[in-house]
Amino acid sequence: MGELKLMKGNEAIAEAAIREGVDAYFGYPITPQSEVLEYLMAEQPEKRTGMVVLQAESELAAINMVYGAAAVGKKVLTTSSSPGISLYQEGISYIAGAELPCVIANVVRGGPGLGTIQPSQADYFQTVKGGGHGDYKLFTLAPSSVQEMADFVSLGFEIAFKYRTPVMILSDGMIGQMMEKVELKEQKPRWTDEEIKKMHDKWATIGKTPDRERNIITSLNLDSAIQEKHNHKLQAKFRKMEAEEVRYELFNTDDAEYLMVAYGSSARIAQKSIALARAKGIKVGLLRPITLFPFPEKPLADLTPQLKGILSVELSAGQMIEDVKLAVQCKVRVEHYGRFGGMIHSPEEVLTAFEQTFIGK
Amino acid sequence: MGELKLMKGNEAIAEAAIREGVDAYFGYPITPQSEVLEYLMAEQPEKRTGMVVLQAESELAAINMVYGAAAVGKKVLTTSSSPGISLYQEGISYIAGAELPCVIANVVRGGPGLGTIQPSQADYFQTVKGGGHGDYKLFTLAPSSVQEMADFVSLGFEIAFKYRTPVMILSDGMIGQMMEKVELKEQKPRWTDEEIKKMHDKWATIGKTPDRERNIITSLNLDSAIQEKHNHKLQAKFRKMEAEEVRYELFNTDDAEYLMVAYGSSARIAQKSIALARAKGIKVGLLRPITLFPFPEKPLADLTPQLKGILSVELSAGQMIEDVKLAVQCKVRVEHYGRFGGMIHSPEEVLTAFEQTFIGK
Amino acid sequence: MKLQEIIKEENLVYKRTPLMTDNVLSYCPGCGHGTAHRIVMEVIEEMGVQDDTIGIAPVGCSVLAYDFMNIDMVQAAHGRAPAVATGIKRTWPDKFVFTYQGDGDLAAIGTAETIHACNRGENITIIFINNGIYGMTGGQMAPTTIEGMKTSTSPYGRDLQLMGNPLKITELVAQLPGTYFVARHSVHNPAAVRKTKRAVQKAFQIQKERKGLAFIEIVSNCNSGWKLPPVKANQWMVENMFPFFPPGDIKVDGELVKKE
Amino acid sequence: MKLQEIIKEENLVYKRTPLMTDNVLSYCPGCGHGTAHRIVMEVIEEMGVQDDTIGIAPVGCSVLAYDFMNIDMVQAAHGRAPAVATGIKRTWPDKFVFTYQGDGDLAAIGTAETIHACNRGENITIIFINNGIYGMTGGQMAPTTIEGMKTSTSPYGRDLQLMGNPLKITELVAQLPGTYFVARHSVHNPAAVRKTKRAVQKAFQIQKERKGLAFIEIVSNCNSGWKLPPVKANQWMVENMFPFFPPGDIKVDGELVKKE
Amino acid sequence: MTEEIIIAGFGGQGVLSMGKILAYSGIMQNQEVSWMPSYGPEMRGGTANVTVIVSDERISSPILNFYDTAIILNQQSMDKFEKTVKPGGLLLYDPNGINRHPERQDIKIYKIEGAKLAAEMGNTKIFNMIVLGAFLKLKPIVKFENVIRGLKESIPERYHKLIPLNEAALKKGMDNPVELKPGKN
Amino acid sequence: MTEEIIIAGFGGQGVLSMGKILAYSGIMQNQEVSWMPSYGPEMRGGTANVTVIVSDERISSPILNFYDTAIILNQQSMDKFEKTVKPGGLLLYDPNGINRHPERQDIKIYKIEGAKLAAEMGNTKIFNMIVLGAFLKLKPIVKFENVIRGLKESIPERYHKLIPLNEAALKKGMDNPVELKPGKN
Amino acid sequence: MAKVIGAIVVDTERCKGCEVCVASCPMQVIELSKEVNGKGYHFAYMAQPDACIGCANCAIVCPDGVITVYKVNKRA
Amino acid sequence: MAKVIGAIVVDTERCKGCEVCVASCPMQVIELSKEVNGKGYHFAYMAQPDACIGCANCAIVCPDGVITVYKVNKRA
Ligand SMILES: Cc1ncc(C[n+]2csc(CCOP(=O)(O)OP(=O)(O)O)c2C)c(N)n1
Ligand SMILES: Cc1ncc(C[n+]2csc(CCOP(=O)(O)OP(=O)(O)O)c2C)c(N)n1
Ligand code: SF4
Ligand code: SF4
Ligand code: SF4
Ligand code: SF4
Repeated sequence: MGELKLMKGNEAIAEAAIREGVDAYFGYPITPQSEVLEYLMAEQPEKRTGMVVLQAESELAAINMVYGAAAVGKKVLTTSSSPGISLYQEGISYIAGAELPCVIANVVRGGPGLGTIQPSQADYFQTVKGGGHGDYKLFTLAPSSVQEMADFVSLGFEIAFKYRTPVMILSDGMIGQMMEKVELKEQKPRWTDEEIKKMHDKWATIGKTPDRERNIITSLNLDSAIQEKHNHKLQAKFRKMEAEEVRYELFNTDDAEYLMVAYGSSARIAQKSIALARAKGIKVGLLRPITLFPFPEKPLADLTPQLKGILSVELSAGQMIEDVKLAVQCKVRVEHYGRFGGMIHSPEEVLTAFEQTFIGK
Repeated sequence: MGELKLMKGNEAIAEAAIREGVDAYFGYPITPQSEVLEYLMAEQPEKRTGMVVLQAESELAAINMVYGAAAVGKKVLTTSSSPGISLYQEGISYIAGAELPCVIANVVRGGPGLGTIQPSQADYFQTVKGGGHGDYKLFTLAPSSVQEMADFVSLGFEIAFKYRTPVMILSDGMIGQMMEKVELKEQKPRWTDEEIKKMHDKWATIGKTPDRERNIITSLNLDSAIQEKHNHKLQAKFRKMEAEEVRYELFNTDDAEYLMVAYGSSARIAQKSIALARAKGIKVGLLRPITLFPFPEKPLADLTPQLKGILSVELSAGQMIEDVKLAVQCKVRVEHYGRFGGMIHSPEEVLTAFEQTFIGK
Repeated sequence: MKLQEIIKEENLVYKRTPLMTDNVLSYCPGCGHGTAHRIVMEVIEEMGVQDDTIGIAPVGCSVLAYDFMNIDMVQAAHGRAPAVATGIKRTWPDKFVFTYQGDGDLAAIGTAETIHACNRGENITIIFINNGIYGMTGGQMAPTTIEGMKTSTSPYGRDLQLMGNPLKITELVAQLPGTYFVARHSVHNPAAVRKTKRAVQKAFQIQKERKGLAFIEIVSNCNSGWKLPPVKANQWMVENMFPFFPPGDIKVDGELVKKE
Repeated sequence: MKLQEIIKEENLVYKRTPLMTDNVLSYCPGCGHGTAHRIVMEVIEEMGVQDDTIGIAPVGCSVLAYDFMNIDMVQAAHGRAPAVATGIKRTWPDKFVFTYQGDGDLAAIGTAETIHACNRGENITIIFINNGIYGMTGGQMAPTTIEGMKTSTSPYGRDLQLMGNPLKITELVAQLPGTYFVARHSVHNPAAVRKTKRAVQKAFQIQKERKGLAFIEIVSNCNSGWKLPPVKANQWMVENMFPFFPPGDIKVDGELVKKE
Repeated sequence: MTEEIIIAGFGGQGVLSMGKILAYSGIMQNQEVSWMPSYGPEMRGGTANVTVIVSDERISSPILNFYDTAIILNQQSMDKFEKTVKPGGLLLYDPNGINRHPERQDIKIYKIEGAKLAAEMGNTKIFNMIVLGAFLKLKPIVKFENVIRGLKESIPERYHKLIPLNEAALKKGMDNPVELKPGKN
Repeated sequence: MTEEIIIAGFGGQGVLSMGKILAYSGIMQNQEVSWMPSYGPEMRGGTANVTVIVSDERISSPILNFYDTAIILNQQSMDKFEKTVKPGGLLLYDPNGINRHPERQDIKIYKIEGAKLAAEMGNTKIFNMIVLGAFLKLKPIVKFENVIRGLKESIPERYHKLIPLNEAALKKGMDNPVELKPGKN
Repeated sequence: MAKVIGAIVVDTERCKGCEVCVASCPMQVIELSKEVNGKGYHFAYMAQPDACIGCANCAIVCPDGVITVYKVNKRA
Repeated sequence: MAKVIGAIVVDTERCKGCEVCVASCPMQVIELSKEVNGKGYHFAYMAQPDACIGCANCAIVCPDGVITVYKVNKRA
């Protein structure tokens, strides 16, 4: 068993990044995620592993530094929160278009605009439908514990490099700010320049040696026919993710007559609601999507025959519910419940909403 | 009848803006919409109506200039294209959060990233699901002719001020670059400062006079309870738009057994496909959403009983299809067809795709 | 003479301007933001232009400036206040428009908007609070954090090699043809407050006369971020920040002040 | 002497460097971008560092620089090349990294990234092509468009009152402690080309010696945007742009060059 | 009546403005029109083409794969657009710079020596008006007077003195289209 | 075993670190823990609170409306959290600065004179350890030795010399909780 | 001979006890009170009321603007 | 006495006829051809081949890099 620590979600991302052998972090402070950069700076990762950590002058600079480091085959991480992530959108579209691997975490706060700094899940649409322009999909992992904040750094890079794609860790102020026990992995060595050359010389712009053609990182194709082809290639990747990378978790679904669907912080709360419901004899289960794109459509569809109703529980005015509806194809009634704008529903509130919606009191 | 002109869609927006009595335009060049700024500069609107036209140093500056001018009750317009619109996202979220009226046009090009400069409809998700952070909806008008490019400037401002909301005109390179006959409205006078004071003194930050409390334009509420309330207010507005502002057009639907759903440039192409199909005796009609948010859910649902299949025709890998599916609630099969990445499907291609999908050849 | 005899309306010599609201300032004890707010409001009151003034609050500790300044105010996205001000001033040229911004806001994320508004010579006033740190978010390094200074993101002191140089944005904007008056002051003692006020008066006068952009930097403490008691923080500021950010006029009447 | 006798391998004195690909340049006839490309590639060839050099192409006419420069290249979002370069250089410090940017890219939308990369003193080389216009998008006004100059968005000439002042970004970055060498040159005649090449050589040498950032502005024509034939465009440039953008060294060895 | 036309050639040949004048002429006689150019950097020194539709009814797609008429002014465009003429349609081309003449048997093919005639008239800029004239002779979809009115609308006031010259060019074009019989060219 | 605790007071009272030590103690004996603070600018000079859960099982919601134990250190928190203690639960508070004492009849109420005792011990910083000691006396959910181990984990090495003092404070706290009988305070 | 006599009034509930006024008073008039106000701050007060010359230095540096200043010109 | 003799080879298909070389040649060697190349450009050629001194001025200013220069040092 690895080292056990009590850590904030934000700190866990930072420590996990060092141990994952991440090469670079670029970011700009914003609540509720500034601890990532602060932790990294305090740890002096340039001494621990040689990792580069730089506070950028803005989110625009940060995401484009990420683009640069990713273009040269490095493992690069950035984190921000909602308004900052909006500023990342052009960059994310470029990274997706140019097929670069990187991991981005959004520690979501309430919006729109400057909003509040309290937890929220209102950036679901922005994340999974495409906050940037053009046809792309953002592979999205939704941690619901500090342990997953740490674990998804490694998983994120695995997927990012497997598909040469940006990966989003969609968290929120609750997961970022809470402390839990976290088991940390052993330190992985950072890739050496030679290893990077071996693995990524086919595409990374690490210097054109005589034995190969020059590499070009770009998302531009003035010829639309080529751009369409490129888009088809991207779409094929997204279909592959849908086929192979869906991740989710089930709780109490075996005998469930009702289902809650909730991710991240909301899944934690819903789980408690389910315990309260079960105590009352109500047979309700939980499906927790771990990947938001690709969304666990099939597992959800598979559960529908046994269900009388589904409650999509989100800290938003109702966003994921659309994907839930699309997945269950009208075979069961789907409703939404959630507080938003930085408010957090309690397990009791969720239960009450559930009962009012489906049991009728 | 107003003055008839042959104009590009981009020019039509610009000329319509002058005639609408728009107070200010801020923008940054980007193909395929730079003609808007160019036309305005050539027309010297500061002389024609006193309209302010400024080439900003960037899209970030432009959208925030818009925010400023909107905050003081002025009619303000901006236009850009996909990468630039991604850079607008933080600003749009602020404008929505602070409840400011303005009109934004996106003359979409193929993405993701730098992409191509050819027409595309791949920014549908970004526009209607929320490219920025937080729970907000962007009222979206989809012109399918140069005439509508002009008309939607006025309609856009009407809605923008009615709801104090940003309005998006979601166009593309085809509508922006093509010339058609356009009937221009009479010149409206710009609002005088006194008129603005009369109409908007309740909220606009035009100087705190002794007879009222100071006005504040902000999207910040550090207290989440207040922020949630504010979000409820916004949601109520969006629900009202859904109830009252849906716009769409039907072609050949009376006897239709099949339906194409297409907006903007794609609707023009689909209409031709339908003519070709009708010539072959196939009973297919077209529903053209004019508002994308609010999406014409009910009209679509109302049509479903008579239908055997729906083809969502979009210049994208398939985005609006999700809203079509949600609207028809599994009562009829819905499929997607579209070229993308800057490629444009021909009427014949659409017809072939339709036949292959639903007729089976 | 008894206190009651002195404390009478007719003997009043100083009182908080009514252009400051009654809301308790959200700033930490001893933070210069409050003083800077008051100076700006006093100038506006004295000029009698409160009905014609629109302020722009930034993102930063002073994001809530609109809770304290009793005038119409707009809260701008982080760094974009000069663009917001441009949007307002260009469409209501006869209003007084000022931005009030911190160093992170103005000199990091907002660099482009700052430089270009200054270069265009927008006829606005920029009040720039340089406290060498990001106060609002908990004390991270700012573009103006001086060498060796400890912050939560430079916990061992700013290392120029790793983190780059501090930025003298004020000297930079003074180089631009669009700025008409550029000065640096502070609010840590009465003399400094008086000088700052004169500068702010001048700045608004310039705006009135449509001469161009006036830019006032106010070097201030962030005692919470610096982890010093307020009075010590002011001392530290004088000893450590002033050598790098020397107070005084930098550009007057559109001309750079010659350094001898 | 017959031509055939002269045109022989052993008599070769000048030939396009193999670091330029065989692709036909997408630039308009007479556009300086091609010459500037070639100079950079010649320097890299002569230093023998093609295997260790990564170039960043901007958004602008030279967006396709990667089609012409036979080295590994990254195409950056509009204005963000210095940030992209920072991401690369910080993680591969022993590579040569340069950006190649137009005036819209570097001095308008990219102002913040330019200023901060320069201020941090990233050990990179910035090649800045100042043609006073946005070429790629069809000739709109740039931050460097001089007073009175006509562009598609200043069709009656740049009006400083309405549109703001042209920006001397090069003089500005020279003020920053992070820049080590800053110079302005051109490529309109053989002497200018030779000077520019020497400056580019120096810039890469500085990068090799890890002394800081080198910034070379190349004033160039955009004959299409200016609507002049190439040779006339170069003349116009000398007569009209040079007075405002005078060629020469601006900062050498980290010290501003004194103007007499 | 609906006439769907592609006009294709080099950037400098006045392709776009020819289309614009045609479209404006349609407006002058109360028809619906659309004008859809190719755009973007590929225009820089490269080819230019524009799809013009003139119709009595509301126009659906402004982008087409097949045309009633193709007006072709360089070889590249010939290669690209000969095949897009609808059976029974019209292909009009200027043989100057064409090295592979059209071969289709199921369409009408005419040539107009626009470049040559323009040179003869001493002004290469009116080339496009000669070609337009030839087209209008073959398909008089708009009245001559409306073309002149369209011309006036589409060019700035300060160039109106050139209208007589353009009128002459149109007429020159109307007099000179030459039909090519299948198999004989 | 699952214990759900809210600790609430002023920013400077060591609320967050008390919670952290408690959580670490749970980890030391292989339990699941969660620690969820209020955060943001309202902390600046204002109140601070933290929800700590220690459990043998995986913890679901780290945010709760009702608690097994409320540890309350100022009046605002009393107003806010007294009502959130589950029936039969525990309310522990420091009476210093409290002007309205708890009134519930259905819970156990104890007070601990943390501030006073800390002053007596000559170090106001150990205030929170005294309160923690009192809590652990009332609910020994973690073993004393694990609290000490938790303490070691949660404070930097250079402060380890202070552990004996903290240990003493914990013990002082354990000796001093005073039960309040309903109706008598 | 004219003797200036001044006095200040501190809005004690709004005072945050930052001591900036204390450091700025040329006559050492002001000290922080031993008691705290409702927010727990030791507020400023005139410890040496007689010494006050009504110069308003304290008031203009007070970040929270809680000091009001009065002054009488007393002719001997 | 040494006489320098030079010559240039223009890649006529790549030449865009911009005339920058023409303006840069100290010996007025170069002119634009009457014919056009495949792209329709009047390309550069040595109109006065004897005058060329092989200084490479033309080549280094040519934006398209289409000129190759040769030079012989002929000893009398
Ligand atoms: C786009 C965006 N990025 C980051 C933030 C987070 N943020 C809030 S305030 C601030 C910095 C404030 O520092 P400064 O401008 O120096 O003002 P101070 O608080 O010191 O007065 C930051 C980074 C934000 N709200 N929005
Ligand atoms: C975010 C964004 N905004 C705008 C554009 C459109 N755009 C492309 S190139 C360009 C300006 C190019 O001008 P410059 O940098 O001067 O280079 P030049 O073409 O003159 O060489 C602009 C505005 C874009 N691609 N992306
Ligand atoms: S448009 Fe201007 S900058 Fe671009 S290639 Fe042509 S001449 Fe060069
Ligand atoms: S300066 Fe103001 S807030 Fe500070 S101690 Fe004095 S009176 Fe109180
Ligand atoms: S008015 Fe002057 S003398 Fe009186 S307390 Fe204030 S600073 Fe001291
Ligand atoms: S090499 Fe020199 S002399 Fe010869 S053609 Fe070129 S420029 Fe003229």
